[in-house]
Amino acid sequence: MAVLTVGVAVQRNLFSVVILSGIYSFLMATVLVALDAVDVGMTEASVGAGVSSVLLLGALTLCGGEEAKPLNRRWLPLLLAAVIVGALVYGTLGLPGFADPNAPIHMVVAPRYLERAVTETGVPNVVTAVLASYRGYDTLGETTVVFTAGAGVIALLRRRRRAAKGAK
Amino acid sequence: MKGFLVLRIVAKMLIPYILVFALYVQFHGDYSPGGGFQAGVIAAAAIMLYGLIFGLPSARRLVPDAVVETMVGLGVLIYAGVGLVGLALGGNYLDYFVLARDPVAGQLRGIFWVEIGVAITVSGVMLKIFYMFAGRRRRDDTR
Amino acid sequence: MSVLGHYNYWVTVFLMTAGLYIVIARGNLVKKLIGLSIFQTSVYLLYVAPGKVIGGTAPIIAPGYTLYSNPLPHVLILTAIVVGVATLALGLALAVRIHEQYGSIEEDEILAADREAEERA
Amino acid sequence: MILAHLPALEVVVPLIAAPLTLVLRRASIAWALTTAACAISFVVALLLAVEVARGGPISYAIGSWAPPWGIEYRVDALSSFMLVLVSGIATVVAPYALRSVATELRGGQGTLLYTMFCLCVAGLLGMSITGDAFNLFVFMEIASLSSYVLIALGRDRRALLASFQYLILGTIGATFFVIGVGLLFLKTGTLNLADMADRLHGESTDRAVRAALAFIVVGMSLKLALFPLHLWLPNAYTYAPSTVTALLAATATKVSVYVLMRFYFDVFGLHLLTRVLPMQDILMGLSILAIVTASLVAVWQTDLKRLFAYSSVAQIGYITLGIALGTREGLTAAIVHLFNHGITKGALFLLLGLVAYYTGRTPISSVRGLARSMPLTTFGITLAGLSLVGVPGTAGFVSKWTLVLAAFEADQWWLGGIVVATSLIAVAYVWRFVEAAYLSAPAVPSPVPRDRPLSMVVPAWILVGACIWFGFDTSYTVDAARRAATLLLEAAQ
Repeated sequence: MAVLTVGVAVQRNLFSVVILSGIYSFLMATVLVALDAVDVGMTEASVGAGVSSVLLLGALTLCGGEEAKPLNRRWLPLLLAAVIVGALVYGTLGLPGFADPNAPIHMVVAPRYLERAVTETGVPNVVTAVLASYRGYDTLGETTVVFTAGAGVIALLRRRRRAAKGAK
Repeated sequence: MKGFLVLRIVAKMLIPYILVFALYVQFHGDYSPGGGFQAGVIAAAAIMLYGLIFGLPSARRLVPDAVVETMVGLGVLIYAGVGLVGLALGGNYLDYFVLARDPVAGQLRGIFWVEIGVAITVSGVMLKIFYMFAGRRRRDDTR
Repeated sequence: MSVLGHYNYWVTVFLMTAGLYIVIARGNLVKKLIGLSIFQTSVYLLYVAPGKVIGGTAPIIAPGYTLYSNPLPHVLILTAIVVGVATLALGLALAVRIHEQYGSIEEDEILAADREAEERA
Repeated sequence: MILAHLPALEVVVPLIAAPLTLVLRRASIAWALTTAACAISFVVALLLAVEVARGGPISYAIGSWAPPWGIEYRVDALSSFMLVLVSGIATVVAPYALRSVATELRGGQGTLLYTMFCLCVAGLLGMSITGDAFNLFVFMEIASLSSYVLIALGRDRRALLASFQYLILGTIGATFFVIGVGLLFLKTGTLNLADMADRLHGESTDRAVRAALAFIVVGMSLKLALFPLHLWLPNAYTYAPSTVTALLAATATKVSVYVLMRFYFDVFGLHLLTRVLPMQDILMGLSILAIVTASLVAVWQTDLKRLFAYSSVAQIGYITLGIALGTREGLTAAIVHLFNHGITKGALFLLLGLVAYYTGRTPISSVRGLARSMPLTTFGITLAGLSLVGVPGTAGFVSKWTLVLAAFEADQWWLGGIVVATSLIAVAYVWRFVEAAYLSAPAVPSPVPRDRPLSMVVPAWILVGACIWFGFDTSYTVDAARRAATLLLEAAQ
């Protein structure tokens, strides 16, 4: 995945960049499934590798696919990136290690979901139960985000001819 | 791409299955991975495939713009509406317990409708965005 | 608290940094958006990886399994993915409009065009 | 029965109005719906404020799942204050949109502007009311995505680029926020803010918590345009449609400030902020830089909207300065200024929109001799400008006075000096408008404007009136702010 990311950074032909990022998404999906996040993996595969790639390709056919030479001010971004690495490494060292079953995230809220979701909601897929019921309001928000994007794209790309008709 | 007979036949055979798969993902989401969002994406993908192979105008005939735009709004309305029904029946907002006499059945009913709302909005938005992007290119070509 | 035990975080950190670097360093608008989505993707790992329990299985309750991975991060990340793609769609729509208006999606070319227009005005 | 559900209705009403506007299609219906939804929200917000003042914080469990398992809506003194500000401004701005949008936008986009308007208001209200860290993020995205679109709808093509830049920076900010929340989540295992605060209590040496603080502060600073992360703001405010500028300038950055305060004091606590990390000192330094630099930059601007956009960056500096003091008076000043600056900027941009309605654009040269053709509007802008400077008798004076008092009380008398000195710079940039409008002869004798749409004039003057009203009557603003500040500090101990 790291290799792909570097590829994305270096490659200047945008079509190959899109393909690379599609592969990247697939890898990410695989990793997610390996981490037991099947729902997330499935979504990432369909959204990251599918929808995003289609969108990007669609946009590229409208905008042209070659990237111009980058500017010569690479040090500032690198510096910024380094600062963030520092902060994150610093921060994550304070976190529980990988797959530690006693980590706080397994102790506080999650057990109730796992133990009682079936009896409380009747849905064995706990992800669905949490998504649609316990944190259903987040999902309403999420749907609204999708709606916002859809309406936003309509607002931005609606053709002038139709716009003129709407004014009458 | 309209000339490729094989493509057209394969697509015709494939699209119904994709749609059925979308329905499976939608309604089997309680037991296996998946749910409204994924189902919406898959269903939209089926129509997009149709549009890619048979041309945008025929996809637009199949699922007209007006329908798509209504879908975009309708899904959110269904979702938010479920919440309001919960309110009307004496619960808190988005309370599914009150939707049926048995609380668990109420939960199931609530989740069912909510997921349908998600699926409708998601597939509507995806399709709409596809139409928008694809429609733009068409206009540029004719210039 | 071994360094190896934090392997998952290192991956996250690398992806995050690379994504952010692309966003800031590149002038092409579409490339910026791709970088942005990589940057967002890295967050998925930050959330999901710690939710894994060794020997656990996907959080779908079924007879025969007792140990499940944590479902909550999954739910959050599903939402995050959706937010990510929504942002991407909007960003691309903007890029398309910018391309129509300026004939370019390179940031410096666009800025140059603006300066020119201002000088003429 | 309905009274118990006010917290949910507050956000859900504009949220439902948004898809309705899209489905119903007609711009006039959309406008009516938007205005009605905002008005209902405003009434609900007022009722909530009364309720909170009487009975203390309200907690509302969405879906009847008790927090921390479900999502909690939590209304306390501070959040109800924000709700009143956001929904109030929205209610005033929405009627204004009718004529302004009709002239500034192409027909078909008008409806969608209202859709986005509703979404933006719903998002901002959701951010203010929620008690759940991740839910906050979701609503932040609703608010930001819709504001990107709103800005991009501006007439000038530069609006597109401004919106794109905002999209990039805004998304980086939001992602930083999510990283911070993620770190806290991994540390505490909960997403409920109150629960999180309990579990973190006394935890100030932990690395993850410190990193989370850094990420959340940087992320929110991007959103609230704290100097030097303000780069997206001037362009965005300049090229957005007038209505949008007024709405965003008066509310969006303010809600981000609110979120910052919420995390700062409720979740992290003062101990971490002052003794372990020098956060307060950094914030103070940046605030002073913001005030001085942005005010100076504002003086040299040639476009009025951009001038006042830079002044916004400076004014945000005053707010964060109050936060950086970390005392009860300092916080009170910050919250009061949040409110007062919101109404002042709202009034200014609405009036500028009125100018743009007649002249088309807003470079300073276009308002030369404006006092003759539009005496009332000019007078209004001048009044709002005075409030920006902080002249006694205006809302701006109240907040600056509180801030200076807070500085003295904290034995930082030099800060008071800075506040007074920088107000003089504000005089300079407001003077540029006054000079052009009153003292210059119009370049071309401008015709007397055709009509004066009441739907635009009245909202603008309501806000100008509010600037004056809250300059004299401080019982609502200062008292409510002091209550909120006290609560925050209690939580932070």
